[in-house]
Amino acid sequence: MEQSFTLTSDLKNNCLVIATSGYVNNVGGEAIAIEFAHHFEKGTKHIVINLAKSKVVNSIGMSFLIEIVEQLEEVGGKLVFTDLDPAVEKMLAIMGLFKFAGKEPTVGDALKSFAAGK
Amino acid sequence: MEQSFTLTSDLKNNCLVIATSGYVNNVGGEAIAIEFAHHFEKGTKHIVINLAKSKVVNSIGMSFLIEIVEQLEEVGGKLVFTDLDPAVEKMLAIMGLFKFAGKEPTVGDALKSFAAGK
Amino acid sequence: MKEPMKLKIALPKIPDIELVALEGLDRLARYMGIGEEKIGEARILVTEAIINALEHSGEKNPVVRVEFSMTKKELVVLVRDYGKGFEPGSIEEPDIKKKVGSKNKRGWGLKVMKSMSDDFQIESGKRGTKITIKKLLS
Amino acid sequence: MKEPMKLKIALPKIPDIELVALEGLDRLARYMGIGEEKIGEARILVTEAIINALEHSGEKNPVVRVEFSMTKKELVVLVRDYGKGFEPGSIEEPDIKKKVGSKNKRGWGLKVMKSMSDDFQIESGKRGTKITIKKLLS
Ligand SMILES: Nc1ncnc2c1ncn2[C@@H]1O[C@H](COP(=O)(O)OP(=O)(O)O)[C@@H](O)[C@H]1O
Ligand SMILES: Nc1ncnc2c1ncn2[C@@H]1O[C@H](COP(=O)(O)OP(=O)(O)O)[C@@H](O)[C@H]1O
Repeated sequence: MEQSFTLTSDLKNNCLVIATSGYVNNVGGEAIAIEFAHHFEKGTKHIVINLAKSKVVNSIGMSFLIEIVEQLEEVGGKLVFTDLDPAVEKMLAIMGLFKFAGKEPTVGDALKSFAAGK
Repeated sequence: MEQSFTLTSDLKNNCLVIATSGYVNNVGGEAIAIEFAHHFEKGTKHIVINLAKSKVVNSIGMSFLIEIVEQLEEVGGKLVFTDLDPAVEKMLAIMGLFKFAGKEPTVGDALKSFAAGK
Repeated sequence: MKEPMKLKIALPKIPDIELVALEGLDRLARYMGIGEEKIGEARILVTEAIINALEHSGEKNPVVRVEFSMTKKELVVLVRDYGKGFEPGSIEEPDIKKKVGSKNKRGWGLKVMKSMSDDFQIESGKRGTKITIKKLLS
Repeated sequence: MKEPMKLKIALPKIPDIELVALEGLDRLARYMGIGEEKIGEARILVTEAIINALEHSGEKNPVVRVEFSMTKKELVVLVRDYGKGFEPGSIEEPDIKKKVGSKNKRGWGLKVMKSMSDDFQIESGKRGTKITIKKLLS
């Protein structure tokens, strides 16, 4: 069986790094949004979402990420996706998410881009 | 996707320990028999098959294990299964394999039973 | 190998049941030697069609029928529900700029299916909805 | 929850395609809260019925239909092929003592299905074979 959704979250240089595993459905998307909100309240403005271990996502799950960019817009924060499966990347592009969020090959690259103030 | 069949094999105190992962179908069963034959030719008489990571098996795959007990019978060797999923254990019992092969909870237990000359 | 390989499934509404269809899709695609990226896009198309059918059919115990027909060149996916149907022309195109700041963030499935497929047809009426998706694989 | 949950699949003959049915079985069973050991036995029953149908139907491009019908108490599995059929009474019971030392080590599927299920029926004829397996789940 495709494993169920799980996530791990880490704070690195004031940046929240969420790594998912398994199917990002509505439940998974909401779990990401809740984890984000928790840190956002405490002032975190930079977030990386590593989707390396999520080869399957759906548009309901992804729509929860719009909540995140919306909140970040208000405070001048930023979301960066990393380790995107090409098909998932295409889906996010179709949704227009890259108008509000960045993408980088790896978490390391994303952290560097934040450090460089990009 | 259920992962495809793989196996690892180790020699511990003259005992061949094969650990499988994934579906033991005809291809998997044959792979076990070939790995066994390879060591049997060189004189190995004790073998442990650890099925911890194989929750799905079929009767064609299992029938290859009869070849192994047959060869071991001729030289007074022994096969011991470990880490059996209860349903797989029931299947082996239905086939009567435990008339020719042993079972132990873990590889450690199996190695101990060989050391004790059981 | 000219004859398409077929696989059909009728799914009940339980969480993540669409993954059963994806398992079938993956096995067909690997057998046919389809590249990972095309499989990935096909997975998304199939997922979106099935979750729509299960969610929007309006039935208490919906059944969704999925048919895959695959050659090395092309995948055709049919997804049918027996629900209340809808008027595709009346559905507004989602726009991320409007979604940011508005309450309903959803509404991406049809757009994703249209954009990612090579052909996308909806037949919908009082007796349900049939989605036909074509995806070139080579 | 009294109505059984149903899932149907029509499978082509490609390696390990039975795992698609097992994915469906697993999702149904987890949703219904069935215990791991019962799921494990059901998995074996379903696997054996499907591989027989795909292998022995004698057709070039066989299609095997699988239907699950599950309540918390019971699973009923139907597996149908449209092949040449067989005479169950003419199949000899396998015996491990005879298998050791003889060339053909196979022939365990029917015995396993009979022993592990709570009811096992074969209807077979010129137009194919239908296997009905019942398995109590609680
Ligand atoms: N199979 C269907 N049956 C009935 N209505 C549907 C179906 N598929 C889509 N719709 C309608 O089209 C709308 C847009 O669908 P979609 O773009 O997938 O986004 P979402 O499902 O997130 O609303 C749905 O909200 C629903 O009203
Ligand atoms: N669906 C089927 N169609 C035709 N023949 C079958 C079918 N299922 C079983 N048989 C016959 O019964 C025999 C025994 O089957 P089984 O006990 O599953 O062992 P095996 O498949 O290893 O031979 C098969 O060899 C085949 O001749």
